[in-house]
Amino acid sequence: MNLLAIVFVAILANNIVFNQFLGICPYLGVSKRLETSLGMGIAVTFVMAMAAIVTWVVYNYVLWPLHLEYLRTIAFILIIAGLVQLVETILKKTNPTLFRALGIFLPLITTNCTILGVAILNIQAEHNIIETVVYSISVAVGFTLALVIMAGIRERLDLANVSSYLRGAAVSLVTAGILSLAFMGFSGMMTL
Amino acid sequence: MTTLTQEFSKGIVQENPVFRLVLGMCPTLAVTVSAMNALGMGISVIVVLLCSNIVVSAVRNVVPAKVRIPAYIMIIATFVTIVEMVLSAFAPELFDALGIFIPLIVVNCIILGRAEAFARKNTIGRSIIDALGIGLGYTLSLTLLGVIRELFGTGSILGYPVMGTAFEPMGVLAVAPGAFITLGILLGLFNYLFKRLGIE
Amino acid sequence: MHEGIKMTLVLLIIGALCGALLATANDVTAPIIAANREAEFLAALEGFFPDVDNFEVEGIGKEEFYSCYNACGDLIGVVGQVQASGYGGDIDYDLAVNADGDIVGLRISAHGETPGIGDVITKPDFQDRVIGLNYADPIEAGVDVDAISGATKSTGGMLISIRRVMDIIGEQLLEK
Amino acid sequence: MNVVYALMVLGGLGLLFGGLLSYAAQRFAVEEDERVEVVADLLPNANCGACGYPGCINFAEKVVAGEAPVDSCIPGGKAVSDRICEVLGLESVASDVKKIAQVFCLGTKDAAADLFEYQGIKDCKAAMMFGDGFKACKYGCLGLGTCVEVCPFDALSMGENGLPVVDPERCGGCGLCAKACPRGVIRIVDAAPRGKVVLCNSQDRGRATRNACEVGCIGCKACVRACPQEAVTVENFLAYIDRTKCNDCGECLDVCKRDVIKDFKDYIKTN
Repeated sequence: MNLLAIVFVAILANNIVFNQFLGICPYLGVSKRLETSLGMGIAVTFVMAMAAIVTWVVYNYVLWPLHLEYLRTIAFILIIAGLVQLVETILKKTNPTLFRALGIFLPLITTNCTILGVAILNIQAEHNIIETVVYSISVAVGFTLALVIMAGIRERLDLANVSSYLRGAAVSLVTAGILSLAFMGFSGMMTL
Repeated sequence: MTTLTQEFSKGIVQENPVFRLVLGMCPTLAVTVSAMNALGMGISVIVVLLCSNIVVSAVRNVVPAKVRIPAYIMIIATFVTIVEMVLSAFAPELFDALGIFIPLIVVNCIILGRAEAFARKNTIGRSIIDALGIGLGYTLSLTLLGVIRELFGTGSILGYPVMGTAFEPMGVLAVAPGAFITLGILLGLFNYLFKRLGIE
Repeated sequence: MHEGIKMTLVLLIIGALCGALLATANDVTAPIIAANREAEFLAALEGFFPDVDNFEVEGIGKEEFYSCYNACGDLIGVVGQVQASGYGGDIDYDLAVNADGDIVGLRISAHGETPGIGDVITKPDFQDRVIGLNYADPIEAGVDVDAISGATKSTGGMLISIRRVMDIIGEQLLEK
Repeated sequence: MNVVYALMVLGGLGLLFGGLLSYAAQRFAVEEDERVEVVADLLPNANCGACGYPGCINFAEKVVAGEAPVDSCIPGGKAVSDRICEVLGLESVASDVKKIAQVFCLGTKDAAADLFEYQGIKDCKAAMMFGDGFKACKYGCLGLGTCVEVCPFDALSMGENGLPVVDPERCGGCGLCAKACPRGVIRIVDAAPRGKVVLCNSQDRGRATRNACEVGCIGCKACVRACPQEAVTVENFLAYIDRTKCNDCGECLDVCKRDVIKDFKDYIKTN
């Protein structure tokens, strides 16, 4: 499977947010402002890449040989939660401003379905280590792309006269629907 | 202290996880292609939420704050895997329908959200009631969305064609964009209803 | 330091407890799940060949081919658990070919085709076009089996994959 | 047998991450005065900036470090600063002056005439870019709700007549709305419910105000002459009542032909 196809499919054709419905909670929550979206995107990319490598190694060298595949979910989520807590502690010391800007959304990365989703998809697609890393980073870039596009639109949405009932999450969901319609255009171009 | 009935009813109306707290969006959007899936997902979330709330509030004083999240998520993951095993052993067709979404119940923001926001601070009794209330609220909202998307998307309810042959099903509802737009409009509708009924 | 030890200890205990609980749960449910899977596939086989008695499995790559024998041991057909690449990703399907090479059955088990357009492959009017073809005839989109307009990627992908699978099954039939 | 394996694998992972996290907790420990956490919880956490510090956490750190006066959290008022004093062991110094926002304009949609119909972005600052706003009166409220958006306490809501309404319970007098209003229609005043007030911001001459709005102050000085306490002064054709001197006698209210002088206490919630 050539890597370019993986990158294209992960970012555009099968975008994790618009086509696979993963990571919607932080997507709706964080994409209010551009800076926090980028900060969250970078943090998710970092954690997703690290988590993908560690989960791939643990699955193929520990769980698979011992026939403990059913421990896959719990082992992965423990690794992800541990990594996020680690990133949180380190970030709090090294870069307090980004830490405060991300605020609640850093621990929320643990419950971010994309990271566990990607870890599981990597195993299901039987990627080797290079494909796993490339796929995870491209998915994270796709997630950040979706986040940044949404943040750009939402900042203008706040000034448009949206009816008071549709303000906030409702209008962002409808916008996400239209964006997802646009992203569907890519799906026919190339498949894995 | 809020009374027990309030604790239960708040999960369905005031703090409805889907329409008020806007949590647990990923499975809400993806599974509600059909009412049957939505119901199956709702019930498995209730079971997992109930067990996890009980255990989390049982160990709440033992777990040090720094490792709170990894510990709780491991408890939740255990229950989810058990539900996964039980479902694939005893209800295979529901298991096939729910596909990747059963493992994702682990990261369903609602369960960790309730563990973090509620079970960690309350007694086991209250946590049970909260779990039932929020779980029921979640299932009702999911089923409502499932019925709407299935009715207009494929012209049937629970699999039985209802809308007659002349009805041209709106395919978009069965696909990703439809889910986003339907839920967005439903959220708006509920905001209007809540405002009109004066529920803060 | 005390805080650190307590943290590690708690995670260790919870991890160990959860591991043990899951392992026992798995020991209980694993056989039942395996039995379910077995029964499910046997039912599918019987759907294609009612008088199947036992079968041999032969795996090629990710795909598996089951040669079915009736009670008196002669080969009645081969069922392939195979994949095609459609518009929305991989399509998993089973293809049943009887002893003299005619396609007897086609069952789509999992697909990501767009509902309402690509999922025509699960509908009879596509599947009937393929039933009855022999592995000797050239199965090409448009030549003898016209792909359904509007869903050319899905149906076309299926036809190409059926052609490939027929070649493999063809060789297997000749060997037996 | 595989129960033991599972036990070891998960236990091992738990041990690995437990150790890693506890090491990280030490290695990257941020020495934080836990009193900051306590004080931060007391604050309204609206990050309104009225105390002059960017956000409540920042203010909490400065207060605990002793660099910021305890009572500078205006929305919190006396209640919050007393509790902070208890936590930090200082004696309470806060004066009980509660501040509140007041809208100095009665120019509703029908009272104040429009120059042209504005269909741009629903934001007063944006509207000001088009010839200083679509209303004939260049000092009155545009009613596009920038103040409502910016209020961290949801104390402001837009009335049907196009003028913002202040909710006295929620408003902490932080002044964000006053800063946000491009025309200075909203000002922060003493919340004590006494005295009369001139609800207008227009410094146009009499004839210009009369054309622009039915309820604008034209600076005729009738109230100045009528007031026994000399509490009223007129500057740039706009009357101003000093509520500390005003004894609520109501002379100015009766004599004002433009009906622009109101009772302070009943005008907060109702307009």
